[in-house]
Amino acid sequence: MATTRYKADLQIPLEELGLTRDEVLGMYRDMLMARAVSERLWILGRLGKVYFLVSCEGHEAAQIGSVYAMRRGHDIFIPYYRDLGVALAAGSPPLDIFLHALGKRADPYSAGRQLPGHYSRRDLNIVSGSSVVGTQIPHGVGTAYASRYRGEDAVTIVYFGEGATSKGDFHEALNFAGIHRLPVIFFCENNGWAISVPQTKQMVVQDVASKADGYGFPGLSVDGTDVLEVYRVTREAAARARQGQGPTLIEAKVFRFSSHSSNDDQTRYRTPEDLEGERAHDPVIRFQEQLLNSSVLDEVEDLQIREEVDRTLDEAMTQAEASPDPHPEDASGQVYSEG
Amino acid sequence: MATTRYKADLQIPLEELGLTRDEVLGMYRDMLMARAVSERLWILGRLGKVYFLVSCEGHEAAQIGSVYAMRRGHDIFIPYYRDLGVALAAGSPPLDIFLHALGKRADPYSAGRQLPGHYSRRDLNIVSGSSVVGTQIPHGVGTAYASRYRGEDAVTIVYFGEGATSKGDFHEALNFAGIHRLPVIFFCENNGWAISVPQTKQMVVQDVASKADGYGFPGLSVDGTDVLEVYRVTREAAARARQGQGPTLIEAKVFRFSSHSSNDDQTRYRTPEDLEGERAHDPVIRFQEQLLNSSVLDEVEDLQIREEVDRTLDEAMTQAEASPDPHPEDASGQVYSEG
Amino acid sequence: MAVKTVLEAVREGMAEEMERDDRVVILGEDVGIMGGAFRATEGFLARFGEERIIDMPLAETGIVGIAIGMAINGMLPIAEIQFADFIFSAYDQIVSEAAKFRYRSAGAYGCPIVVRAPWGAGVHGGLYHSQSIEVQFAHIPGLVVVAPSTPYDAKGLIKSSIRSEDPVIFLEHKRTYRLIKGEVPDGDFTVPLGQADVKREGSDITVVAYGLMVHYALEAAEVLDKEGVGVEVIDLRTLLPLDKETVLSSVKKTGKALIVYEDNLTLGYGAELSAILASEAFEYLDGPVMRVASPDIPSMPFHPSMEFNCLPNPEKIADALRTLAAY
Amino acid sequence: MAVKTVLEAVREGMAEEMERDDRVVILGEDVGIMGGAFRATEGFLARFGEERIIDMPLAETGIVGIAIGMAINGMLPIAEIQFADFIFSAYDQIVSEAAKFRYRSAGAYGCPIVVRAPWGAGVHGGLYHSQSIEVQFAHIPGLVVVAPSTPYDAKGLIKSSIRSEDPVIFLEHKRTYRLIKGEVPDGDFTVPLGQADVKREGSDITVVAYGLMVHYALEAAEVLDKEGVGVEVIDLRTLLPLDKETVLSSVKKTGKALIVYEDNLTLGYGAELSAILASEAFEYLDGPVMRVASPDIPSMPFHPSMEFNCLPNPEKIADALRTLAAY
Ligand SMILES: Cc1ncc(C[n+]2csc(CCOP(=O)(O)OP(=O)(O)O)c2C)c(N)n1
Ligand SMILES: Cc1ncc(C[n+]2csc(CCOP(=O)(O)OP(=O)(O)O)c2C)c(N)n1
Ligand SMILES: [Mg+2]
Ligand SMILES: [Mg+2]
Repeated sequence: MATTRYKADLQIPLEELGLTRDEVLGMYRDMLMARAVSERLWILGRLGKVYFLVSCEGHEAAQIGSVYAMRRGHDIFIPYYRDLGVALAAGSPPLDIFLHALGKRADPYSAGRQLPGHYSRRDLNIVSGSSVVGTQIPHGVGTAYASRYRGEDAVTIVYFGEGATSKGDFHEALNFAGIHRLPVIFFCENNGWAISVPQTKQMVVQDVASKADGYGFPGLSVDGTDVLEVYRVTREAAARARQGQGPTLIEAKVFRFSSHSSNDDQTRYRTPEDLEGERAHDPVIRFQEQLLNSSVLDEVEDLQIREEVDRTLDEAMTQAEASPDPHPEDASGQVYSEG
Repeated sequence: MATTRYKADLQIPLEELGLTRDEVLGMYRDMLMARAVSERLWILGRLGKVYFLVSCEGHEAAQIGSVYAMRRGHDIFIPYYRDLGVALAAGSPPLDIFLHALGKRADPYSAGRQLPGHYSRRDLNIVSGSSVVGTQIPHGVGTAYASRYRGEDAVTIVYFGEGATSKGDFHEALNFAGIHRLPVIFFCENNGWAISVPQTKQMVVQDVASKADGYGFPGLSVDGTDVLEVYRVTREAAARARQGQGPTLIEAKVFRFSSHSSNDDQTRYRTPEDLEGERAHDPVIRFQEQLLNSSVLDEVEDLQIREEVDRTLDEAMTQAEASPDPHPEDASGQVYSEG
Repeated sequence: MAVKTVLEAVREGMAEEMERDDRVVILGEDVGIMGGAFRATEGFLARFGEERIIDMPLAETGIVGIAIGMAINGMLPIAEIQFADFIFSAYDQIVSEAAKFRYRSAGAYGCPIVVRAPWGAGVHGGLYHSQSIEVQFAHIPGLVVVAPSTPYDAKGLIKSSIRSEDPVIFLEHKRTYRLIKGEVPDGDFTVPLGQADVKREGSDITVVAYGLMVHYALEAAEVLDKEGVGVEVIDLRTLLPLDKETVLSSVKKTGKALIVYEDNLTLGYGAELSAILASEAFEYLDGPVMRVASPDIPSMPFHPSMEFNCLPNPEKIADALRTLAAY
Repeated sequence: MAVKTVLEAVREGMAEEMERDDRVVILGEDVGIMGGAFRATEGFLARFGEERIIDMPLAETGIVGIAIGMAINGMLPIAEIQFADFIFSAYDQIVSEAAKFRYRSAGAYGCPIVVRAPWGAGVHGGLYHSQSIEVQFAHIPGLVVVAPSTPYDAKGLIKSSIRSEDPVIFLEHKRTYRLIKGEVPDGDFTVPLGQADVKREGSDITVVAYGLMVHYALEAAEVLDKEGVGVEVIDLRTLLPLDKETVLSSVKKTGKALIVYEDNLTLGYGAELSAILASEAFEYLDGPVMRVASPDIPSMPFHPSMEFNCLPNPEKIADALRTLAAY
């Protein structure tokens, strides 16, 4: 914390951003929380208690900044497997995530049926997803259609990685959304990798944002490690959507700090320099420095927040671990609406 | 023929185009032939002899100009159902088309198995297609990969309508072709309609050509009623491809003179003015005038060519109609390589 | 009551549901001004407006995927696939998404879409306008698969399908669209999902069929009747969930079963029926469980001489019935 | 001869074919530097180069569609689908295109692709990393569907598949990858497509299985052996075309049949086997044709307690065998 890397951010223009200090600190706490939940999942993974995990480390600013730009409880969130931070910020507490990661009976997302990383809470407008990359993108177009059809001003935000932009689902969804100017935000978390496949083998263009051109609506690239910038851009897109001005494709350039998942080892395909280099772009540290440097936060408060996060997670983990496993016969049921 | 509408075309710069007079007259003959075959198919349709047809009327310049720009017998043609003119120009004589339209045993495309409009001759590098819109586009990427892999300089040209550009197959194919800079031409015959769905409900962009931007290679719009312009643009794309400079998306703006197919009635969804207006863009008349005005052709020769076309078709039709139907048991066989 | 075609019945059923519930919308290629390739939505655009009758870009993954999104946000979309043969590019959305939403969210999210698809052969449609696609869906728990054969059932079942909270694949046999006519009540009535219908009673042999084949089976049953053999014809109507009881109790009565379907034989729908009978009615069987189906070729060839050679017909069914009767 | 795993056998078979014939290339997600999600192509990039080991964008329609294009232009591509569960977005290309090329062109164009897909449950993969996908392909004439259970068969069959002029869906059970070891000759040998293998002889009951279930069936057979019941275990190896003769002659000998598969019961692969037996071996059957399969739920739930409750296992198989033996 000795050097201040982000001088340009010295002042946080709360008013201009339309954010209160509490909200900004909420973002910070959620980023810390997302990071800490991820870290604890790795530990549970190594202990053999969690079979599988996909971490959000490096993506926190993109995930949490974008959620804060939406009207939580009103707008619709369609996350993908990496969106632990989206789930948290949209209102799903860490306990949910632990219950889910442990496959517990009380897992509110899927009752232990889905592989960890599949966030879903109907009461929070977080939509259930599959593990199939890209299939959720047309869903977001449909939910947006339905909101507008009923005359509601809810906006849908649907998340995916840059790998998902190669799929036909992406193309078909964006095409329709553009034609009908639907209230939907396509939010791409571009970390440059689809497991081991680098962006250069995934697409020719430099910016995923430029793909919006073919669909007739704006595409914006944003530094996905800058939570306030992500917030600003997403809020504008949401406002446009709410005013009937149609979709936006937002590309948040982020870094994938960990391997793709707990089954992967990225040192097999990434150079040590590459891996080392990206640590300089830690969105959590960046925001911390920004908050401290701009005096929105002081070091004592910072510590308090961190301790609170830790306490919350200690409790949540204990509670989750003590929670009962599914019964074998829980495998049946909920195949159809009746029975 | 009294008024000359295309004054700008008064001279045909044969040398600049790299075309001989014979080739230009070949194009003209093939355009007349394509039109005349279509017209006869409609007659056979009304007589109940042909169950189904998709006509190429209005698309002739795009189809035939593009084929002449390729090295026939060497390059690879992947047509779609509207490409009667592509099949003809690529070397499949009218007899083939009649045999196919009548579902005869001797149908060289499919032995009476496919619905009319499915051109395929392996000896001419015309690749068999399905009726599923868009699926052929990735095939063209694969054939191009194979040609380059073997160090051959064959170029693939794959055809489709503007409706097909909405499909995931289009997106996935162009994306890969761009990444690998493959020797393939994506040739879109944009007639503004996908059955009854107008372009405005199919996409936001004005030009299909602009969709190439997202894939990192050139997209060109060309007046698809101008056979020589189509020829020129396609030849340049083929040259680029052969030199390792990668794919091109060509959009030929054309008109669909007839209903989508023999099962359709476009007066249900198009205005009389619209239908009337497009007749002014007849590519066959346009080329005829151009040839006459530039004195590449005189009226006597023109008549000779037309008579020759008629004679050829009279013969082909008679021969095709006399050709035996498939046997019931021809339905089996050729499911697997053995048997 | 008026006599209507299957097509009219489907159209009427949809129109009534759209009047009744504005959550119902229709999306598909050419469903608007053109009224659909088969005219199932004729007049709907003028009646219900562009917001509810949506002409879609040519993209089946999108059509179904967007319908799914609508459904999970409170609407009751009907996605029309222009020909069943083109449903396969939407297969992932149907199987990975629609079918699994409820189960994977432990009941939180349902996915009440209806996917309508005109299927079947006998119209010289060639390889890609003739296919039977039912097993690819009837194998998938979470889906409901419906295949009516009569105008009455078509109207009653499309209404039940639209009202259902589960994803329904609604298969309309295109050869029956205008060919099959029958009495259909005006106004509201439903036929429950998941119930087979005994279309003809008989004591010697049970024939199980659906779609066009029901009519061929009934024709064959008439012929056999004259030969002194009593044939019971069961119209499954819903293929998933299967009404096993109706089939089992009929076969337990007759002791003999013939299953007729126009899909290719191997792993066609009749395979499951045979399997159920071979395991659950084994002691009642007085003869082999027979199947009449199309041969194992990739799809129907275009030329009628070949097509009709492949399709089951009343003669082939009657022959199989004679074999069973003589057993 | 050395002892190898199923995974090593597949890898070795592919490597040998790539050495033998430079028309063979591999395309898929992460097949390059990473060597594939399961390491089936480990070391291949260095050995065969970027032109032959192609890391694909995340797009299964494209992967299979482009492989088809390569195949019709003289290559022998192997398309790797990272998990079988993700094959459905390529379903249209496989079923509408690969399977129908030869038939629709009356033999002019073949489509010699191999689509490899790791399938099956038992690895806590949850809904989308556990599925059985065989029937969706085994129903389609024009395709060859292969599902080996042992390292020997895996190597011999992958080689035959690559050399085949027909499109092959090659299903590798991911639970067997490292679990199942066995003797595999170094160097060239093939196992013919379309031939089942009697993995164990017995005279009282026939069990038909494939993939992981073969091993469970063999375990159950050992148990029954101790109880005095002779169980014959047939490993189908190829699901389409089916080796009907081997199955029929075994069941004609034993008079009793149990079919085991881990897919959900309804319209699973065993349905067709039951149907064939119920029609073609009816007179030889001394008991009902039984099936042990997973329940009709959309896919395997994640938590092991639920997953293991759903999957067939040696105990469930032994129980069914006892029922049949007592019949
Ligand atoms: C259709 C499909 N194909 C393949 C996979 C296997 N897979 C899971 S994640 C992934 C990479 C996704 O990359 P990206 O979209 O960039 O998201 P990221 O993981 O980088 O956040 C792949 C190939 C899948 N889940 N679904
Ligand atoms: C995947 C698929 N969906 C729907 C259809 C039905 N269909 C046949 S042609 C057509 C319109 C195609 O329009 P376009 O691509 O513009 O080509 P055009 O006929 O105008 O030349 C449609 C919807 C089909 N054949 N395939
Ligand atoms: Mg990524
Ligand atoms: Mg068009």
